[in-house]
Amino acid sequence: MSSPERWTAARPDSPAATAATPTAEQVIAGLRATSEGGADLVQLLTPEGERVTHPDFDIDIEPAQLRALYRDMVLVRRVDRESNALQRKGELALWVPLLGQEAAQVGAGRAMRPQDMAFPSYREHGVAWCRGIDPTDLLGIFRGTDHGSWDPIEKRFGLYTIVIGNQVLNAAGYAMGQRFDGKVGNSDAEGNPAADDEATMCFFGDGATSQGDVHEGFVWAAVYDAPLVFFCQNNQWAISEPTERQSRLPLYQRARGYGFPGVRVDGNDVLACLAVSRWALKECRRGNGPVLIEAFTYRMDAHTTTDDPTRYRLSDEVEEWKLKDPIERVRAYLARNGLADAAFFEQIQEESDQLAVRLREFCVNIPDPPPDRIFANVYAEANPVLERQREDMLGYLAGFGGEH
Amino acid sequence: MSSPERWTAARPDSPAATAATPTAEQVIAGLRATSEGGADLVQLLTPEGERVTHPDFDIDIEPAQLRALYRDMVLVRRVDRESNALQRKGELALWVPLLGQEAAQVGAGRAMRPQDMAFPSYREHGVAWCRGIDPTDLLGIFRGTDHGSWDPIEKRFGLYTIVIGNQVLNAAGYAMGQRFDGKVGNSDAEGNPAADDEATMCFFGDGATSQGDVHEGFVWAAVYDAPLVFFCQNNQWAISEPTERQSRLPLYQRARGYGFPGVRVDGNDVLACLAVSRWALKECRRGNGPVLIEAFTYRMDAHTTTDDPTRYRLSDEVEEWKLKDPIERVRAYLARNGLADAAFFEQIQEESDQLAVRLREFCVNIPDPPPDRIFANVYAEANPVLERQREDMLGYLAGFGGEH
Amino acid sequence: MAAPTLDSSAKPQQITMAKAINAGLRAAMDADPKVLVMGEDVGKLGGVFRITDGLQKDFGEHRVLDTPLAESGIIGTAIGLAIRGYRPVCEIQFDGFIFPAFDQIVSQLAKLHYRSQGKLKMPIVVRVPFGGGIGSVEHHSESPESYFAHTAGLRVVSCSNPVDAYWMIQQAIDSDDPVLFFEPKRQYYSSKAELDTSITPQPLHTSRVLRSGAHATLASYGPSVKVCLDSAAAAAQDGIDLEVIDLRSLSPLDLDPVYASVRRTGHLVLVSESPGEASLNSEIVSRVSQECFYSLQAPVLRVNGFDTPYPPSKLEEDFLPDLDRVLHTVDRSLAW
Amino acid sequence: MAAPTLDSSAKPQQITMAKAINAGLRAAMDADPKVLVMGEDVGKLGGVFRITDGLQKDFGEHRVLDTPLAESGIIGTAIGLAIRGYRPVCEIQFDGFIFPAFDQIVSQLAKLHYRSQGKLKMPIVVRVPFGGGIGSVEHHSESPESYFAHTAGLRVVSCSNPVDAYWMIQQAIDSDDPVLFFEPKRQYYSSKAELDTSITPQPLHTSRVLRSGAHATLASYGPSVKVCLDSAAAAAQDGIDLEVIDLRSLSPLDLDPVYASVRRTGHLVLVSESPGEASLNSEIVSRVSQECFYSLQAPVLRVNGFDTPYPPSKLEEDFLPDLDRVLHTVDRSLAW
Ligand SMILES: Cc1ncc(C[n+]2csc(CCOP(=O)(O)OP(=O)(O)O)c2C)c(N)n1
Ligand SMILES: Cc1ncc(C[n+]2csc(CCOP(=O)(O)OP(=O)(O)O)c2C)c(N)n1
Ligand SMILES: [Mg+2]
Ligand SMILES: [Mg+2]
Repeated sequence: MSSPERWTAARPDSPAATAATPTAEQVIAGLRATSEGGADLVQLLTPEGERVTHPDFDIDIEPAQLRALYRDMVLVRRVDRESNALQRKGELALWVPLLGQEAAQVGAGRAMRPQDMAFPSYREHGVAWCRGIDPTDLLGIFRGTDHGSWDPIEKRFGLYTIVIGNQVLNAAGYAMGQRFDGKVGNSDAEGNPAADDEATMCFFGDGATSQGDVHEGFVWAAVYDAPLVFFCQNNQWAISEPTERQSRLPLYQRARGYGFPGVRVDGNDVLACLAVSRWALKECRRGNGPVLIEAFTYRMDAHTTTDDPTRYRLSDEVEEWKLKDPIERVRAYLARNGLADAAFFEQIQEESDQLAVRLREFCVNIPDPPPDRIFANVYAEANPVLERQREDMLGYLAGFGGEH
Repeated sequence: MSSPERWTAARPDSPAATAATPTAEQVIAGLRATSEGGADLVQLLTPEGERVTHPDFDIDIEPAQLRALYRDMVLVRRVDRESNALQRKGELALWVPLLGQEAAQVGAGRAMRPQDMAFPSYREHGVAWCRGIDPTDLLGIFRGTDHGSWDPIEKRFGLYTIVIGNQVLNAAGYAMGQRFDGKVGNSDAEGNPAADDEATMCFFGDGATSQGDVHEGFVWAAVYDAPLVFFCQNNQWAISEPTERQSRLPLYQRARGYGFPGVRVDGNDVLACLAVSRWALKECRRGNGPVLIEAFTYRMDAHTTTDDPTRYRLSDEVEEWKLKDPIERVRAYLARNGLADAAFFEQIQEESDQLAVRLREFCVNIPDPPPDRIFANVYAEANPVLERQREDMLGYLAGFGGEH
Repeated sequence: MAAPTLDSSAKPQQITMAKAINAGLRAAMDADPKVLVMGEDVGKLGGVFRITDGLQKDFGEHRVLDTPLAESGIIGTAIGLAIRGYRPVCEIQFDGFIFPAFDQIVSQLAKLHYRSQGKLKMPIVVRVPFGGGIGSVEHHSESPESYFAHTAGLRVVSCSNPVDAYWMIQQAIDSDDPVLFFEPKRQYYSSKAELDTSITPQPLHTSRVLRSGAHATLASYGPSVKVCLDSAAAAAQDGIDLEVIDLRSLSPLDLDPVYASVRRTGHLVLVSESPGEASLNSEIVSRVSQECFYSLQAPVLRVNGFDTPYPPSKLEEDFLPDLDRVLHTVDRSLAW
Repeated sequence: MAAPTLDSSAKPQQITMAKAINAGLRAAMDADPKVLVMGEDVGKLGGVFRITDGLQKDFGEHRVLDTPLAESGIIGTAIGLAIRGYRPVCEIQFDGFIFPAFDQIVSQLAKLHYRSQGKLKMPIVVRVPFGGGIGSVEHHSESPESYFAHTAGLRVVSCSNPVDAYWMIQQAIDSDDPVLFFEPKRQYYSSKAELDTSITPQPLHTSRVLRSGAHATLASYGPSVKVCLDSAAAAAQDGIDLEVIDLRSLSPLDLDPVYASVRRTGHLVLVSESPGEASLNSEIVSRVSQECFYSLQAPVLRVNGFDTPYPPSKLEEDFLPDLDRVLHTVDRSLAW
């Protein structure tokens, strides 16, 4: 693991390679070895499905809870694969796969309380699932019938945000509001937050960390002690660019320049993601926010359905990551320890098949929006300019006798 | 001094106040005590004018060199005070005082080699001086006759940049170009850079660190190993906002999240500023850039001549900083150690009086630019739309018989 | 609309535009605890123009926020606060510093209501001191309003006098849509007006005929309105009778009074400090040229800043539309 | 102008717009080692549209830079590289992602030549795939060109066909001014044209009459040019003879051919996907209304995208100007 502490107290006489830039070993031990999270990686369930302990972040979990997490991941993956297939069939214009990131998203999503708020990027189908968004509600964006359909306030899940980094500032503002509303730091004597204390989680990728808005979000949240968990899914790639195009250091270490904690968690380990996210959210509710979590994971599929990853990465890499599948390790653990039987797995399989059918049917039956939806909700209050354009358009279309 | 290392390896069970937010003591020892730079502050000459040593950043300096630095600071201060007075007399529309920041700017400026490049903000009159910009060349901006008059390429000193943070990215790009041009890392066996190796220095304030562009500049410079010294003058205030509005941690620690060195230097100690800047520039020339320097200093005067600092800070604070005057400590050291005699100080005084006269005379005689200067150099190549507007305007003005 | 709290007596008072906006903000903050003021130096300092003077003292640090120095952050967090139910009023210190926030304004602020199909309201006011004539350095005298008028999803207004300023800022804060609020900074302290807080103000998105006239129409907004009024006064002495319209709302435009006027006068001159190319004035020309195609006796003429960056301030007198240029253009129109 | 390197034989070849821009970039990079290509995914991937395909392989990582993911950073560092003597060609991945760079573009890129009184040249090209009709998600189909046409100090052009694309990109790179280069993304692969690299191209900042006609004039740029040509072809079948002008240069505009045309036809319809409010089309209406005041037999009419955010893609057919709307508007003009 690289040791950037030394770079703070720089030594003018130390040889070049160690004074300021990482040594070759540091680089190898650090970023470039994309399949290894390094010594600081928090892990509770190994890729082989073995439960390991962690001095700081261990949690107790009931078998039923673990099965529920397993179910979440399987269903989320099924939603993802089915939607990907729907794109291939031409039913969706685009799909953004989350394949491989199920544990990161379900771990984070299930750590949240109902009153917590989430601000997603565009790949957070798993978080959406945990927030109670029906998967069918995701389809409109990718079929081109809407830009987002759920109620962000009711679901406490913001709309998908495509402009990289924008949502991080929006999340910081929302979390500031939680604090202004007195929903933070009402802990009891043991330091346990009150039942209605709140926190916010904000999701973004490794590439996003370069954006000015993400930095400003860090600054704001730190300065206003906002109850905000920055949840960075480092899936190793920003489209075709590997993480070292964005940073010299592991991304969780970015936090140290702002004065709040940064933790790297095995993003393919749902238990670890849950544990670290729970801790981080609790810290935030107690008034100790913000916190940065880097979930070290992998984008197993293309960036989107229009991407061609064979142009920029080797299939070896993908194969290596397949061995760390987030679902398989839980299945292995459940099965090996007799915490789930064949019937359970079968039932999940069936549930997932039904979900796929429902998704498919819903998708092909989404009606096209009426043309004047173009003008709906541009403003909250009446706007005569638009009203006139709307009338002109409807009049014009009427001239075609509805045939346009 | 706060100890943010602990925040990287956060402990879920540690009590709230230490796990994630600085303790009260940390805060006191850190940012809030604006007059103390903390344990990490690099200092070679105390406010009392005593030479102290530093294990990492000491330098040997000839008396003549020190006298030259003294002269620089006195003359720069005189330019500043005279220009401030010219504004009071109505000869300048505005002035941006550097009072108190002479050591930071002269130390940094004199560390640069001729071929190095500098990108200033708007308060860098002392750096301008070191780059060979005649102080009269600064006046046009503040008299309203131009937006900048020197040749940035010839002087290797960019134009003043008013939009906070913008120049940091421009500097990063320039420094990338230095590396692309092979002007970096041509060190000999002892690690000494080649005579024509280059580096860039970029100047910005404490407030600027919050801007997205400054972050992106950090990212770019780190990722492209750019030979760039980020020179942040923390003068404790961004207009009316103290540094804790921008950051929880001392600003030099921001670097640790990016993987390059960050050093806090006594910005009122010209020797320390020279030493640390020299080291940083050398690191950059050797290919170990970028480097962040935080010069811990104080804005002794108003933000600009239109500002009223009595609304937001106590005169006690200013009085305290007066004891740390960057010029006085050098004078004391020179005098006490017999390195300069009365004649020397008198001569500098006289030179400074002459400079003030020259500045004044130049200022009041700056001709107003001709009206069609409005159209000059909007584009490098001909533009018929503007050409026509220019002709129309000249024709229109001619209609007044030059009386307009 | 918040009950005005400027003075307990209902008697009209002389008030500067700076004070009027301050009073309007105060009234809005009094009326609704969700109204926040945020920006650089808006707290203790009261803003570099003192528009927020005393607000932090009276409403506390949680309602008047001195923010970190980053405009994208100001707008971006204001959006989050709005989602949380707040009604932030953001101050951008000077016109030229709104651009770091452009992405948040265009991609989020303007689009979130649309994206959410009306589920997310964006009751955010972005106050921008704008325009030139204050002898300042670069980036401090710009007129960026056309960028925002071109942006669907935003509302854009500009006040030209203290009374409007007082009411319009409150109306803007009351609006559930994002409003870019352009304040003619060189008039903050230069003119006083009598404020009668007992009247009912006209709706925000309406223009107003300030002076009626028969020979030609001048239409303008913000700092140029005064130039137009002065021009009309001067023209009157030469027997030329100019109608003056204060557009007030730049998006949506309320051009019916302009059409009505042009149908009578046949001549229209538009005045604005902004560069003319692809600007608000271009839009007004387009619409009037169409709506009044048969009434126009001359093309609609524009008096704009030139299509250059804002020049050094010694040149701004030649850059900015002034009485002479306006009257010269009126003459051209009348002689067409 | 760089010697074309597309093919050693001078024989005209069929070429897509994507390939044409790639070839133009290649020619410029061959001709001048100071030309750099930079942006997100422009290296190994060749850009999401493959416009820079193969360039990194052939010119190396120092000339084709996969940058960190931040647009302000792309433009901001390109400016620094330009000060250092480079000629960066920046790719913005999609139209909607140019806004994070807006501040660097407006406050630095557009102003540095002016600020430095000509001492700093800004030979930077910002390539922007723009426009709709590709069935994509939000922010991927916008037409932000008017923001830049409104900005003094920038040049703005748009190509409408492969041959122009090939020449114009090289001319833009040759320019010592910053050029915003708008590429109609939905045409990257949809149409081929014959490229004869031996001709001398017409100057960059000139418009071109693509089809002459007597009854009315259509003027357009970028993706809408094809719509206009198709409309003219359809109208011809009804005996209506439309002139079609490709503006090519959006700033500065070259309107003389438009004036000449309108003086003959008396009717002008402008077509653009961009929202119309305070847009480039508004500017063109303004100028033509003035220059051709006595020739216009109807007001200049505009066919624009509506003044809304870009809608979900299932609605884009109704949002975008198409043949029917253009001809409908021509009819309105002719019947005025
Ligand atoms: C401001 C902006 N620039 C460019 C893009 C195009 N784009 C979409 S996703 C993406 C890569 C994002 O990478 P990362 O942040 O790692 O998230 P991931 O897609 O890997 O989940 C890019 C460049 C965008 N959406 N927004
Ligand atoms: C983008 C932008 N926002 C706001 C301003 C107005 N402004 C000028 S200086 C300043 C404070 C800068 O503080 P700091 O970075 O600490 O530098 P200092 O002035 O103390 O040298 C502000 C807010 C600006 N110039 N640019
Ligand atoms: Mg990624
Ligand atoms: Mg400062």
